[in-house]
Amino acid sequence: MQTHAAKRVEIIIEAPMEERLTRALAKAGVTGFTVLPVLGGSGRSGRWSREGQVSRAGGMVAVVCIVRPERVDTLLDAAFAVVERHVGVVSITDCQVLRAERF
Amino acid sequence: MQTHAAKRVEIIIEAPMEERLTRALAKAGVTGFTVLPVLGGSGRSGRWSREGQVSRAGGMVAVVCIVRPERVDTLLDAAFAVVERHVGVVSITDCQVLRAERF
Amino acid sequence: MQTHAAKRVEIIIEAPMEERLTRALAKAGVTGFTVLPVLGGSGRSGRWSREGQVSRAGGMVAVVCIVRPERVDTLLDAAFAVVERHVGVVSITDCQVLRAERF
Amino acid sequence: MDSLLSLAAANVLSPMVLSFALGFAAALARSDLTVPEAAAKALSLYLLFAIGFKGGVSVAESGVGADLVATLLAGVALSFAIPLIAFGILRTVSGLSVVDAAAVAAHYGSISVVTFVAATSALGSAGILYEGYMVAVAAAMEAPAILSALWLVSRGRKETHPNEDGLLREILLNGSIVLLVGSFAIGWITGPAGLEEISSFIVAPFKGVLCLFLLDMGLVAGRGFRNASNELRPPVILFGLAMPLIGGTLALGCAALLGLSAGGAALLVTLAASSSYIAVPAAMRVALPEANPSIYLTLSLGVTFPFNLTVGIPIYIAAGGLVA
Amino acid sequence: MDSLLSLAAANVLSPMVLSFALGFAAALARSDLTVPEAAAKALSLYLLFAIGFKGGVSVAESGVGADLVATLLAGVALSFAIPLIAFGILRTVSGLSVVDAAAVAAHYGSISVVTFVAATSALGSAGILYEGYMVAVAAAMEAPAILSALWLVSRGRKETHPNEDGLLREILLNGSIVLLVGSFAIGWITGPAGLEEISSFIVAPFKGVLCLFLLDMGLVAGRGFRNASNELRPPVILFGLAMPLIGGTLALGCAALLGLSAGGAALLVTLAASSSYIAVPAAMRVALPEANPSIYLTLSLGVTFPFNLTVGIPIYIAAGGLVA
Amino acid sequence: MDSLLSLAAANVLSPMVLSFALGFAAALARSDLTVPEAAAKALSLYLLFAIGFKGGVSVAESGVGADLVATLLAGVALSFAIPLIAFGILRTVSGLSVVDAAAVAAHYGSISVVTFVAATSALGSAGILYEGYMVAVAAAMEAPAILSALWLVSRGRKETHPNEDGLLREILLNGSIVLLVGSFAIGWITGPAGLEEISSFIVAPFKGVLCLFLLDMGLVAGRGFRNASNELRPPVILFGLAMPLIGGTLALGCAALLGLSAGGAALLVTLAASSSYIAVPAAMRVALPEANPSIYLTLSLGVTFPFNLTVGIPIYIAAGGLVA
Ligand SMILES: Nc1ncnc2c1ncn2[C@@H]1O[C@H](COP(=O)(O)O)[C@@H](O)[C@H]1O
Ligand SMILES: Nc1ncnc2c1ncn2[C@@H]1O[C@H](COP(=O)(O)O)[C@@H](O)[C@H]1O
Ligand SMILES: Nc1ncnc2c1ncn2[C@@H]1O[C@H](COP(=O)(O)O)[C@@H](O)[C@H]1O
Ligand code: NA
Ligand code: NA
Ligand code: NA
Repeated sequence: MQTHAAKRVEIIIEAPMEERLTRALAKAGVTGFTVLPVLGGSGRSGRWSREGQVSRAGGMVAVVCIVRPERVDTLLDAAFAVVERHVGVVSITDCQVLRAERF
Repeated sequence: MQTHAAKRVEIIIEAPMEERLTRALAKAGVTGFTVLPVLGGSGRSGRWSREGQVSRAGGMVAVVCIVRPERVDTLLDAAFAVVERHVGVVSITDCQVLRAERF
Repeated sequence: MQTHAAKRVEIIIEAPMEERLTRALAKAGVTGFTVLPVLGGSGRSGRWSREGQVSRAGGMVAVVCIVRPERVDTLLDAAFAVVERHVGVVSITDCQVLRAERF
Repeated sequence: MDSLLSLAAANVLSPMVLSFALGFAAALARSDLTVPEAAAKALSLYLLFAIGFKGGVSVAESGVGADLVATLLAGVALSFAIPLIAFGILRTVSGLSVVDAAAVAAHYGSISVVTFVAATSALGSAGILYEGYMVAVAAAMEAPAILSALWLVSRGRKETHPNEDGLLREILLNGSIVLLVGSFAIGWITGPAGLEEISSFIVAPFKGVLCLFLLDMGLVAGRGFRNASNELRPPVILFGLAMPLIGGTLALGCAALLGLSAGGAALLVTLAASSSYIAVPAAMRVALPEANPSIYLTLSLGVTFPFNLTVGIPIYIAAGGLVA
Repeated sequence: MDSLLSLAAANVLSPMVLSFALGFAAALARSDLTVPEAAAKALSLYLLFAIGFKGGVSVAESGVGADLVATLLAGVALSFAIPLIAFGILRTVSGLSVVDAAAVAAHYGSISVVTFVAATSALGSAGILYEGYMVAVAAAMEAPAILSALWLVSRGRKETHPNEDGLLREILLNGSIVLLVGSFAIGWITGPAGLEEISSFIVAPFKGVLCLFLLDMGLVAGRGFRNASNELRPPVILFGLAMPLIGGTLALGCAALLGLSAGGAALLVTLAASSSYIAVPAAMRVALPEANPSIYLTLSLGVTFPFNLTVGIPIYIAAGGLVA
Repeated sequence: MDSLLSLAAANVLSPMVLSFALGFAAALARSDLTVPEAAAKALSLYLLFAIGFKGGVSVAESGVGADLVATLLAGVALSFAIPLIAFGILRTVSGLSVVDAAAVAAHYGSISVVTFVAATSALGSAGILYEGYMVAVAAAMEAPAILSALWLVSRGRKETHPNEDGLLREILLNGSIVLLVGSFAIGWITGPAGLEEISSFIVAPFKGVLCLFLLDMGLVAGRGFRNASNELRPPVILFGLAMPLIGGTLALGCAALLGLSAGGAALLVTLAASSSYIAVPAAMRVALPEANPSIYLTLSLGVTFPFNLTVGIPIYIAAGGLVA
């Protein structure tokens, strides 16, 4: 089956920032993404878990964007502006996609 | 540690289609996969979020399959037949696995 | 934007083992990871789904760790010791990260 | 007319409808107020269980005769017929494609359990009795409309088979039908003694639970309306306001022929006037994925549901009083 | 005999058992009816809290003496002993491996709180009193069986230590034990005054909540049974039906020696006869991952639980009446 | 003094506070007991809806005058002022950075609805009446403190604007404020007739639901405390115990000036003494991400909340009695 090179960007970010991140992505022309829930994790600011939270205050989400390779820098710039002062992790992987016209 | 090349296929698809997709995968001999929940997303058909949904009607799930490289085409054919008319995204990444005998 | 090579390790494991896995990771010096919920899946031990479960007994989670390439073997050794006797899948992908100093 | 107005006022100023309005307004104002999905689903299971159970108990008390069967058949016929009318209207006035028009039509032939529940609750407040088996009629009216819609689409092409991949079984065994029919059966079997055992769970707090559920419905409807209102052109919105009255009038005729009580007639009219937003959308995603969900969902949930909840129900109750 | 039959009929036709049956049937028919996981967990927290609290209040009312301690010890002894018997039987008749047999045995030595709750509810309907401290006995019987099973396995090899990685602590502090014991303590401390404050939450709606919870249990049990019934060979299924009666008989002897009331005896028998499907499976996944979960889960939840709920409880209540 | 002690004893030995203690202890013992997030959120929606609705009904009954407006303004002023005091104290004694001190200060100017609810429940048990509009005061006091804190930080630098990216709108329209104010309005509109319709949902089971919710709060507070207690140096912990009394004293003065009833005064003191752990932490993550959440969350939830729940509320009720 015919596939096309693309980039998969995964951004793990605090839930209260999700809205701002997706707004920034949209402004940068990235209109395709998927948001996954996160149960817990650990990083420089220590271990946390959904169970230790009252409501939304401290949860995180994972935002996955698949983009054409030439668009990845625009995306990273937009994401970085939001993530910069906040906890969170950004990773980029090479991938292949079906139906390239969608990206 | 000894690792082996494999492919990680990620299919983001509407929840009402999950059953059909996994049935098609099983028919194609793909019996290993994991289903992750999705909170929301955005694509050509606009922005959506679990919160804006009554019940299962519009949610999505992410199905992750790790397969030997030589099996990836069978998998994509099976998946594509289900995804074709539906919204959803398929991406394929190279990966390494432990315990190759499991795949 | 400046990126750095890293490895993304994804470990799908039974929920009752999560605590043991993250303890083992911490012992091996891996202090950054994110835990995602899993809805269901299929493998050699058959098909399962959250819906067919009473409480935590049989659920799974996905633990994602992003590490510098040179740390991946330590990580895999630690993870493997926990996963060995248990059902579960480990996959490793090459990726790029922003802010290398965090890993 | 006076009684219609006072009925309408009592309805609109009830905690239930105001809770819906609160949710709708909060969503329009883009508040982050949300009811967790699991909680909303649990509330709906509660409502289905309670309404089914109480219906079954009242059938156990009053016995059952030919009228039940006749009303069931009338309901099924309405559910088959309404999509054909709706489709005709939509193709004439709205400019929607065949597939979109059929998908919308399916929603109006099917029913909304929550609208039904709100109507029973308004009847209860007004002290009007109704046949317990109307719950079973509600269950019977969920699915037929889907078949009509699929038939409307398949006339034009070969590929879609109503029974594609077990869709029919899925529709008939969808969770809300099974729970409604099942709890109806349990209520019927255990009767008033069973009701007494669990009435402080399913009767006393019922209206309060309904408030919280309608708060969530308001949030969802408001969000849908905010996101997709620009996809709904005026003729489509008008359809969403007029179709309930058309379907309801048809049902009123049936109710008169069947000789239903005032409350029973009001409920049959409500069922015909209400439109689905759970079972049918899910079926459409599988069977007619080309249909645009923001059209049918927003119309059903953001236009027709609020219309029925506020203005419709008092009208249907008044109408029921006319034919009984 | 007559009273056993009428007891059985009242039990089987109660809304609780019928709700379970509805769930079981819906799952077998592959309906998509589901109770969200979070809702099911919340219902179980409610049931544990309510049953523990009420137990504590009744101990506050009646005082506490040597009988509590003696019954606790008897419960612990039963929980330790039953897995040994179960293991012997399974190894003789079933052909299961040592590890699978030990894992199954652990489930039957431990208990099912929901079966216990259903039995108290049946006793309530029949107007039979029981010792409030039986809740504490239930909590005490959850864990010992796990140790027996681990010992059975470790006889044959070196590597598994019961206390591997804090497993023992995990078992003793598992959520349901802590909540049951904790709410028992709260009920004991606050007594009837405390109960009065919250009785319209934990007493009045109790049976109704139990219905919804059993609906979910039926769904889960039915799904497990559908998926894994082919892994259960006839001797294993037979074991799942006979073992409750064997464990129950043992407990009946203890109850007679302890001089429990009719209700208390029925509950001790129920505890011995019931099998775990929450705490023990989780412990098995950690300690005996080689054991096949579809065997022990399906047997416990798909065979023994329905058996106890429908046929077992009336028998255990009748038996309790014999020794008191 | 005697009555303070008996008030304190009645409070500490209530099922509500004991449930919190159970959760706290279970978390410290590292039990895996948890309340699912969706269930906890649903419980909090219930509590907000019920408390708002009842407040609105009591305003409908008693009418409304200048005192409501005056008390609202006093509440807003307290919420603006308390962070300034708290910030001053923290910078003097604690060694926290400007950003951390401001973030902590914001929490103490804002309020905890659950502490408020627990206080109304204790007033109810003691038979002390209070002004229904205190619920509206609670809602009005949530947000101003956040602005004070942002101002404290922005004095020192240029970049943070209170209205960055719609933060202000987000704060004012946050879910709990909207639900509290909205259900207050619904209660006001529907009045006693509306309350009667849903009182077996929002009145009767209220305290029981509060128990389960406080169980979860105990779990969360205990987990936070266990994980982060080493980040809290003694002066910071002391601040968490003293600040409620300082804020409360300020409020007591206001209550005397306003001429509130004993119950109303107790509630205004409770509001001033309580600290936020939902709305403010979320706002801080967005506006002051450099502030360390384990400091402000643990202090508010692990120190001040338990202090208020056990020792504080009886003191505030006694104090309210002094000025009325
Ligand atoms: N190396 C990593 N791999 C995966 N997730 C990470 C990693 N580091 C941090 N995270 C996630 O990002 C969150 C915040 O990280 P930090 O800013 O380092 O405290 C953590 O709680 C994890 O969920
Ligand atoms: N480029 C993308 N990257 C990640 N997820 C996407 C992308 N495009 C679409 N999706 C997901 O697929 C869903 C449907 O997309 P679409 O069919 O384009 O409306 C969206 O709601 C997203 O969850
Ligand atoms: N090839 C695979 N790709 C993705 N997930 C898998 C795969 N194999 C197994 N899994 C996951 O691991 C779980 C246990 O697998 P197993 O040990 O093979 O029964 C399954 O239920 C899936 O969630
Ligand atoms: Na209809
Ligand atoms: Na047992
Ligand atoms: Na305060």
